[in-house]
Amino acid sequence: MLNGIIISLRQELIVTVILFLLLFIKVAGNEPRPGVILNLINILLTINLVLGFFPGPDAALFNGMFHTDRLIVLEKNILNLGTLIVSLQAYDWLKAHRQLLEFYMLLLATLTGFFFMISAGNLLMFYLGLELSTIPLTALSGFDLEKRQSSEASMKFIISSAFSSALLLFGISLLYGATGTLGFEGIVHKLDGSAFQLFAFILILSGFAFKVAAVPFHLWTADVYEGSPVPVTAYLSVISKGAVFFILVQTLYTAFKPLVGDWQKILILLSVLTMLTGNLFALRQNKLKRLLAFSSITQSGFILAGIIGASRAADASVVYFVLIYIFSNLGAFGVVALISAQTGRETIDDYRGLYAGNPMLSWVMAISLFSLAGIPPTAGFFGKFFLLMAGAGKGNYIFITIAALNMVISLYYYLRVIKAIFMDTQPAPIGKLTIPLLPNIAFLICLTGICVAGVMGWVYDYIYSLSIGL
Amino acid sequence: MNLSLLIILPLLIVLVLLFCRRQSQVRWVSFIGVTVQLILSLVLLTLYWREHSVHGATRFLFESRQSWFPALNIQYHVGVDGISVAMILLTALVMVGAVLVSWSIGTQVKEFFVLLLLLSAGAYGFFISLDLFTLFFFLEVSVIPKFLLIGIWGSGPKEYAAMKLALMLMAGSALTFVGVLGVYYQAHSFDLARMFSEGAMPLSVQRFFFPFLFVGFGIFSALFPFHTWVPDGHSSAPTAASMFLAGISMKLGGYGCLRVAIALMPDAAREYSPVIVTLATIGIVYGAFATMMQKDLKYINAYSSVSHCGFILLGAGMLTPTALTGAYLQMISHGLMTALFFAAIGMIYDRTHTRLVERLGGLQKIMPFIATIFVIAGLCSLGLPGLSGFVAEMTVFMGSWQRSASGYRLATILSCASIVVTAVYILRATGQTLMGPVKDPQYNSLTDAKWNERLTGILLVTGILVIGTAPFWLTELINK
Amino acid sequence: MIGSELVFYILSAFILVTGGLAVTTRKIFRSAIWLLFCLTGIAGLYFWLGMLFIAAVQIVVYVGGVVVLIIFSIFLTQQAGKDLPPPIRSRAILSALAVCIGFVLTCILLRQHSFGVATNPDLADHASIAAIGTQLLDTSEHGYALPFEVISLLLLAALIACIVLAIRSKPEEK
Amino acid sequence: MIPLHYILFLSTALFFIGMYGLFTRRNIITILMSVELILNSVNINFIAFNKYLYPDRLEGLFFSLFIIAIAAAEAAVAIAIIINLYRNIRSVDVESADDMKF
Amino acid sequence: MPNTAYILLILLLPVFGFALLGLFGRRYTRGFSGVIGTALLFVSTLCALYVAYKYFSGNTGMPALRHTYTLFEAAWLSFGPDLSINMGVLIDPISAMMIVVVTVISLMVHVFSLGYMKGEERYSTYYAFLGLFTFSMLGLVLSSNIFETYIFWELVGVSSFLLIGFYYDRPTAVAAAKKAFIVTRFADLGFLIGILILSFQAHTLDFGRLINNLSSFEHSPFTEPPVFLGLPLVDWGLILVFIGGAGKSALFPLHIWLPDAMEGPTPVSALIHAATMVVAGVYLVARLYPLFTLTLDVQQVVLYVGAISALLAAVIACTQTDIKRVLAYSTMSQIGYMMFALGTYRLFPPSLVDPKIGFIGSMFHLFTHAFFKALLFLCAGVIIHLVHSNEMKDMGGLRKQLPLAHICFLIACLAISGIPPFSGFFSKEEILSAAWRADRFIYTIALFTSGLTAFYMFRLYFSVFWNKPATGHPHAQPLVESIPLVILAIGAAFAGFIPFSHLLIVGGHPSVHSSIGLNAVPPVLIALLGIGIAAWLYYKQSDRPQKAAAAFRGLYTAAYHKFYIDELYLFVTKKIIFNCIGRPAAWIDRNIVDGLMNGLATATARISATIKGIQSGRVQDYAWFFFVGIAGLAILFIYIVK
Repeated sequence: MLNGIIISLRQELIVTVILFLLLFIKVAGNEPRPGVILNLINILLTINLVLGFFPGPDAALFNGMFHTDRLIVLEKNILNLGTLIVSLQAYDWLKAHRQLLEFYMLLLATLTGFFFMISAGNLLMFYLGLELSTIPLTALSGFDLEKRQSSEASMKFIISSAFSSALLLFGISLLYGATGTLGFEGIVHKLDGSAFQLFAFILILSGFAFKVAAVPFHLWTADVYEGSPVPVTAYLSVISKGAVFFILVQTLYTAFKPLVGDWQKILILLSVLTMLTGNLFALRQNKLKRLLAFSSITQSGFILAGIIGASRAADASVVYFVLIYIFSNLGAFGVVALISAQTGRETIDDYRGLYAGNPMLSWVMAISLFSLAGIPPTAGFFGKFFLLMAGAGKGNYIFITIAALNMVISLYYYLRVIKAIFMDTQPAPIGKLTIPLLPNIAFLICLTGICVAGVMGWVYDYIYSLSIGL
Repeated sequence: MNLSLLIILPLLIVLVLLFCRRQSQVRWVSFIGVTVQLILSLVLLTLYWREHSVHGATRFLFESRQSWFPALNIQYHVGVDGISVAMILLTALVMVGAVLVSWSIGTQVKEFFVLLLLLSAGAYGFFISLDLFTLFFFLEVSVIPKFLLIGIWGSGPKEYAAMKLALMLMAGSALTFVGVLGVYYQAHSFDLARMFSEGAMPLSVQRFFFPFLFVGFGIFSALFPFHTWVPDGHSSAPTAASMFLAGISMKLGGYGCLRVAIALMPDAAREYSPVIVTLATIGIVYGAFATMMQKDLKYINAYSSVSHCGFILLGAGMLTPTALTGAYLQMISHGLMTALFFAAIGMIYDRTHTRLVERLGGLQKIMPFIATIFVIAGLCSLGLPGLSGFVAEMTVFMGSWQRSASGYRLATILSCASIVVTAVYILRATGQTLMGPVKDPQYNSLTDAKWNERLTGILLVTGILVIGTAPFWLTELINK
Repeated sequence: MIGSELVFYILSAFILVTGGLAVTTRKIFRSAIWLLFCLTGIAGLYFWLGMLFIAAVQIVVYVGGVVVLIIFSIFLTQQAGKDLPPPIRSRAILSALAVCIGFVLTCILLRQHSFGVATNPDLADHASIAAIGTQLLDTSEHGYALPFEVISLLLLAALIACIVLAIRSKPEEK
Repeated sequence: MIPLHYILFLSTALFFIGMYGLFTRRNIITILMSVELILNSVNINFIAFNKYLYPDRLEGLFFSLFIIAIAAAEAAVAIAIIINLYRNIRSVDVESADDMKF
Repeated sequence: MPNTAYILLILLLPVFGFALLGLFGRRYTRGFSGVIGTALLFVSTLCALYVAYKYFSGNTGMPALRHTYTLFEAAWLSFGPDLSINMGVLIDPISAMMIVVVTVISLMVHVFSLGYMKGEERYSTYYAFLGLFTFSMLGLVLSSNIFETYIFWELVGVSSFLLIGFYYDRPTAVAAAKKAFIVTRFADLGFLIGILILSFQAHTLDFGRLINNLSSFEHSPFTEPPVFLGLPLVDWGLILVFIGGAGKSALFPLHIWLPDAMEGPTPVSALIHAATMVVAGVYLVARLYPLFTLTLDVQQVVLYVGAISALLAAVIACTQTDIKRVLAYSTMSQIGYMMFALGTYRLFPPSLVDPKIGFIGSMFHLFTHAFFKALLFLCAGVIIHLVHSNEMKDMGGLRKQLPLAHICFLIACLAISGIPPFSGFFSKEEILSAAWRADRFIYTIALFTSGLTAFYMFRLYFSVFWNKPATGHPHAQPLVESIPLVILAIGAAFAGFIPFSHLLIVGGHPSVHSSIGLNAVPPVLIALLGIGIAAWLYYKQSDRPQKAAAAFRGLYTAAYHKFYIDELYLFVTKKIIFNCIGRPAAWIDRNIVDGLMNGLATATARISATIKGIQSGRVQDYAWFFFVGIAGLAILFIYIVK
C-alpha cells in the first residue's frame, strides 16, 4: 500500500523532498554562496528530471482523487524539464537575488501543485493543486520586491486569480449540486447537457481559461508577464500554462465528455478570439516581455484549436506542442532574461543591432522565434501543423483557415524582432555579453529540443502511443 | 540514385561552411558545393533517362519511402518524374549562377551563403517530395531564408520588402495548409503518389479545397491580385536572392498548382478554370502594362516576372495537355531567363550603383559582355525563337487555343498580345540602358564582367539556348 | 417549522444587508466590521443548517483569523480614519449592470433546474465532528488524507510567500 | 422546511454583492474583503447542496472546509502582497496601480 | 532530288559564320571577319545556285511540272499527338527562286560592305549579324511548316532590329530599331493568332497538309458559320496571317517603321529593307496562295491593302527629300504592287485565262525588284559616303564624280519605272495585265502608281546626278564596292528575260499567258510621262518644284508629312496606351492592388490600436471583462446556440 503510494507519487515526493531540503538549509542558518546553491539545486533538478523518466504503474489512489498513467508521468516530466530550463536561465538573476532559496521553495511548491493538479481525479484535488500552484506563483511574480512593476504584477495576479478561482468554485459548487459528486468519473455519468450544467461548466471552464490566458479571461496575462521577473514570466508562460492545458484536456476528454458538442463550439469561439486578440495586441508592443506575453496568448489559442479535435491525435498534439512550446518559448525568454539581467534592456529597440555583438544569442532568439512562429524545420512547425491538423479533424475548415491566417499575423511581430536584431542598427547597441555556463546549457537544451523534437518523428510517436482519445 | 542526396548535400556544405574561417574559403566551398550539386543533377538526368527506358511504365523513379510520423501516416517519401528532374536541374543551374554572382558580397559572407544554400535545399526537397506533408514542409522552409537574405543584404526599402514577401508567402502557405489538411482528411494520407493512383476525390471536396490549394500556391507564383510581393521583394533582394526568388521560388508555386492542386482535383480545376484563366490573363496583360511604366531595372524584371508567371497559371488554367506542358516549360524557361536577367542587372548595378533606366545609357560600349547577356535575357523574355521563352510561350498558346470556348479564346488572344507589350518594355529598357550615348562619363572607366560573372552568364545562356534550339528533349522529359 | 423559516429569513436578511454594507460603506474600518457581521451571519446559517463543525470553523478561521488579518493590514496601510474614495461612476454603473444580469441569469437557471431529492435527509451521525476528523485523515474510501497533505504543503508555501514578501530587508543590507 | 432554492438565491445574491464590491471598490483591501464574500457564498452553496441533496457523503462539507483554509492562506499572501505594493507605491488605491497597460 | 545534304549547307554556313564571328570576332578575327563571312556566304550562294539549277532544269521533260520536296523533316517541338513543329526544308519553285535571290543579294551586300563598312568599330559584329540575317531569311523561305516560318520570321525581325540599331549610340537609330521591331512584332501577333486558328482548324502545321486540309472540299471550314464580323474562323486566320505579312512587308497601315529603318547602314537597307526581308510578307501569302485564293473576302483584303499601299507610298515618295526614305517608300510601293497582284485571283471571271497570272507576276516582280532595289540602295550608299548626307539638297551633279554609280542608278531607275527592256518592265507588265483583267479600278490605281513611280525615281535621279553642274573628278571607288554594283546592274537590266511563268507552276498547267501584247503600251507611256515631268522639274535647278508643290499644296503637305500616320500612331501609343493603360496599370498596382494588401496590414494595426483600451491596466476592469465573458458565453451557448 505505502509502497504503491510512494511509487505512484514519486515525482511529487522527489520535488517535495527537494523543497524540504532547501527549507532545512534555510532554517539551518549559514547559507552557502549563491553559486554553490544554484549548482546544487540545478543538479538536484536534473536528477529529478532523470528519475522522472523511470516508468511506474498506472494507478488510481485515494479513492480516485489521485491517478497516474504513463502520459501523466510524461507530462509531469515535461514540466520538470521546463522547470530545469527556467532554473538554468534564472542563473544571472538569482545570483544577485538574496532570497534565492525561497524562490526555489516557492517554485517547487508550485511545481508540486501542478503535479497534483495533473494527477487529480477529482475536482477537489484539482482545486487544491491549482491553488497550491497559484498562490506561490503570485508571490513569485512579486519577487523583485523593490520593483514597483513587480509588486503591481503580483497584486493584479492575486486579485485576478482569487476572483477566477472564486468563479471556478462557484461553478464547481453548482456542478456538485447538479451531479452530487466531485470525482471526474462520477461526473461523466451524471452529465446530461442541461442548461444548468452547461452554466456550471462554463464557470469551470473560465477558471481553466483564466490560467491558460484565453480571451476574454486573459487580461491579467500581459501585465503580470511584463511586471514579473523574467524567469517567473517564463515559468508562467510555459509551465503553468502547459500544466493547465494538460489537465484541461484530461477533464474535457473524460469528465466533460458528454458535453463535447458544446465545449467544442465554445472552444472554437475562445480559440478564435484568443488568437486574434493575442495577435492584435502583440502587433503593437515594443517591450519584448509584453510581446512574448501576447504571443503566448496567441499560442494558447492554437492549443485550444488542437483540443477541439477531440481525438487521440489531438491529445497527443497538445502534449507534443507544449513540449515544443517549452523549448521555443524558453529559448526566447532565456535570451531576454540574460540580456535583461546583464543590461536591464528589454525593448525591441534595444535589440537593434544585437547580431553584431552577440551572434549566438541572436541565433538562439531567431530560432526560438521561428519555432514559435511555426516555421520549418524548427519543431514549432510540426507542433502547429499537428495541432491544427487535429483541430481540422472535425471538419471545421473555416476555423482552421482563420487559425492559419493568424499564424501569418503572428509571423509579423516575430519577424519584427528578427528585423531589429539582424537588420537594424542603433548608436549604442548591446555590447558583447558573456553567457555563463548554466544559461548556456539551457540554450543548448532549447536548441536541441527545437531541432530534434520536430524532425525526429519518434517524439510525437511516443506521445501518441501514450495518449488517449475522447 | 538516392534522392535525399540532393537535400543532404547543401546541408553538408552548410556544415562545412560553418567551419570556414576566411571569406574566400567560404566562397570556394560554396562554389564547389553547388557545382557538385549541378553535376549530381546531371547525373540524375542521365540516370533518369536510362532508368526510364528500362521501366517506362512507372510514373516515379528512385522512390524512397520512410516512415516519419507513423501515427499520422506521414512519410518521408521522395521520388522524381521528368518534371521534377527538369526542375532540379534548373535549380542546380541557377544556384551555380547565384553563388557566382555573389562573389563580391562583402559583409557576413558566411551567413549569406549558408542561407542561400538552405534556400536551395528547400527547393530541392520541394521538387522531390511525393508526400504532401514533406512538400509543404519544404515549401515553408524557404520563406525565412528569403526574408533574411532580402532584409540583411538587400537594397532600397529592404525591410519593408522582406516583411511583405514573408507575410504574403506565409499567407499563401497558410491557405495551402488548409488545402493540404482537407486532402489529408479525405485520403487519410499525405501520399501524393497513392492519391494519383487512387483517382479523384468527391466533387464537393474538390470544390471546397481546390481554391485553397490553388490560391495558396498561386501566391507563390504571383497570382493576380496577390502578386504585389513580387516587385518589392525582387527589387530589394540582393542579386543572388533575386535570381533564386524569381528563378526558383516562384516556380515552387507553379509546380504546386500543377502538381498538387490540379493533379489532385482535376474536376474542380475544370470548374474553376474560367476564374483561373481570368486571373492569369489579367496578371499577364496587366503585369506587362505595369512593367512598361517602370523605371527601375529590377522592377521591370520583377513586373515582367508577374506577367511571365501568368503564362504558367494560364497554362495551368487551360488544362489541355499541351497547355500544361507549356506551363512546365514556362517554369523552366522563365527560371533561366529571369535568373540571367537579374544577374545582368546585378552586374550593372554593382558597377554603376544605379538601376534607374534614365541614369544609364550606352553601356554596350563599356561592358559588351554584360550587355550581350542582358540582350539575350531580354530577347528570351520577349519570346524570340531559338531561346527558351519562345518554346514555352508558344506551347502555352497552342495548348490554350485548344480550349475553343470564346472566353478562353479571348484570354489566349490577350495573352498573345502581351508579347507585344513585352517587346515594348524590353526594348525600352535595352535601348535606354545599353544603347544611346553614355550618360555619365564616369561609366567610361567601368570594367566588363569578371570571370565569375562571365561563367554565370555563359551557364545560363547555354541553358536558354539548349532549350530554345532543341526543346524536344525537354518536352519529352516533361511528358513522360 | 415556522420558527425555523423565520430564522432563515432573518439570517438571510442580515447576511445580505451586512454584506451589502461591507462592499459599499465609505469607511474602511466599518467595512471590515460589516464583513465580520456578515461572516458571523453565515456561520449562523451553518448552525441553522445543522453543520456545526463548519460553523465553528467559519467563526474561528474567518472571524478570528481573516478579519483580524484584514484589520491589521488596514492599520498597516494607515487609512483607518479616512473616507474611501467613491467608486468611479461609469464603472459602478457597468458593474451594477453586469452583476444584475449575472444574478438574474443565475437565478433563472437555478429556478429552472429541478434538483433531486435526498434519499436520506438525515446526516446527523456521520456529520459529527469525530466522524469528520476520522475521514479527514483517512487514506481509504472517502478519506481526505491526500488533500489534507496537499493543503498543508500549500499553507507552508503560503507561509514562505508571506515571509518573503512581507519581511523585506532594508536595501542597504545587501 | 425552507426550499433549497431559497438558500441558493441567498448565496447567489451574496456572490454578486461580493462581485459588485470587487468591481467597484478602490481600496485593494476592500477588494480582498469582497473576494471573501464571494468565497463564502460558494461555501453556502456547498453546504446547502450537501445538506439537502447528498447528505450520505460529506463531499460538500469537506470542500468548503478546504476552501476556508485556502481562502485564509490566500488572504494572507494577498495582504503580504498588498503591503509590499504599498511600500512601493505608497498607496492601496487600485487605480494607482496601472503602470502596465495596453 | 537525291543527295541533297548540300542544301543544308546553304543554311548552316551563314549561321556558322554568325556563331564564329559573334563569339570570336571581336577578339580574334577582327579585320578578317568580313572576308570570312563573305567566303562562307559565297559557298552558300554557290550551293543555292546549284540547287536552283538542279531544280529548275529538272529531269522531266516538262519544265512546268515541278514537284514540291520536303527534306530533312524532324519533329522539333511537339504540341500533342497530331500537332508539332517539324523542322524541314521545303523546295518548290518559289523557295528555290527565293534562295537564289537571298543568297545573291546577300553576297553582293557582303562584298559591298567589305569596302563600305571598313574601319567600323563593330565590323565583326556587323558581319555576324549579316550572317544571322541571311540564315534566318533562308530559313524563312525554306520552311516546310508554318510555325517554322514563324520562328525564322521572328529571327529575321530581330536581325533587322540589331542591324537597324547597329549604330547604337545614335538615339535615332535606337528609336528606329525599336520602332521597326515593335511594329512588326505587333503584326506578328496577327500571324501568331492566325497560325493558332489555322492549325487548330487543320490539325496540322505543315504547309502541304495545311493547304490540303483546309481546301479539301468535304470538310472545308469555309462552310462553317461566321464567327466574328461576318467572317468564318479560317478567313480570320488568313487575314491575321496576312496582317503578319503586311507588317513585315511594310504595307499600309503597318508601314511606318520602314522609312525610319533607313537609320541602319545602307547595305543593310539594301539587303533587308529592300530586297529580302520586306518581301517576306509577299512570300508568305504566296506560300499559302491556295488558301488565300479560297474566298473573296480574303482576296479583297489582300488586294486593297496592296493597292492602297502602292499608291500611298508612291505619293509620299514624291515629296520626300531624304534619298533613302524615297527609296524606302518606293520599296513599300513596289511591295504593294506585288501584294495586290496576289489578290487578283478571285476577281477573274471564271472563263478567262489562267488566274494564276497575278501570282506569277507578283513573284516575278519580287525577283526583279530585288535586283534593282538593292542596286539603288547600294548606289545610294556610295552617294551618301561621298556627300556624307542623306538629303537630296546636298547632292546634285554627281554624275562626274560617280560615273559607275550614275550608270547603275540610271539602269535601276529605268527598271523600276518599267521601261523596256529592263527587267522591271516585264514583271510589272504581268502584274498590270492581271490587274486589268481583274478589276479596272485597281488597274487605274496601278497605272497611276506606275507613273508616279517613274516620276519620283527620276526626280531622285535628276536631283542627285544632274540639277547642279557636274564638278570634280571621278571618285576612286574600291573594287569590292564596284563589282556588286555591276553584277546587280546586269541583273536589273536583264532579269526580265527569264521565262518566269514557265518556272513557277507547281504541278499545274503552264501559264498560257506569256507574250507581251498591246496592253503594255499604256504603262510605258505613263512611265515616260512621269519621267518627262521629273526631267522638266528637276533636270536643272529651278523654282519649278516649289511651284508644283504650291499648286498641290494640301496634298503636298499631307504627303510630305506622310499623311500624318506616324503622328496618329504616336498619339495612340504615347497618349492612349501609355497614358491610359500603362500608367493607370502601374498606378493601380501600386495604389489599389498593393494598397489593398498594405491596407490589410494598416487595418489590422488600426484595429489593434482601437481595442488597446481593453487592456486598461486596471485589475477591476479585467475582472469585469472576465465576468462579462462568462455571462456572454453562458447566454450565447445556453440560449442562442442551443
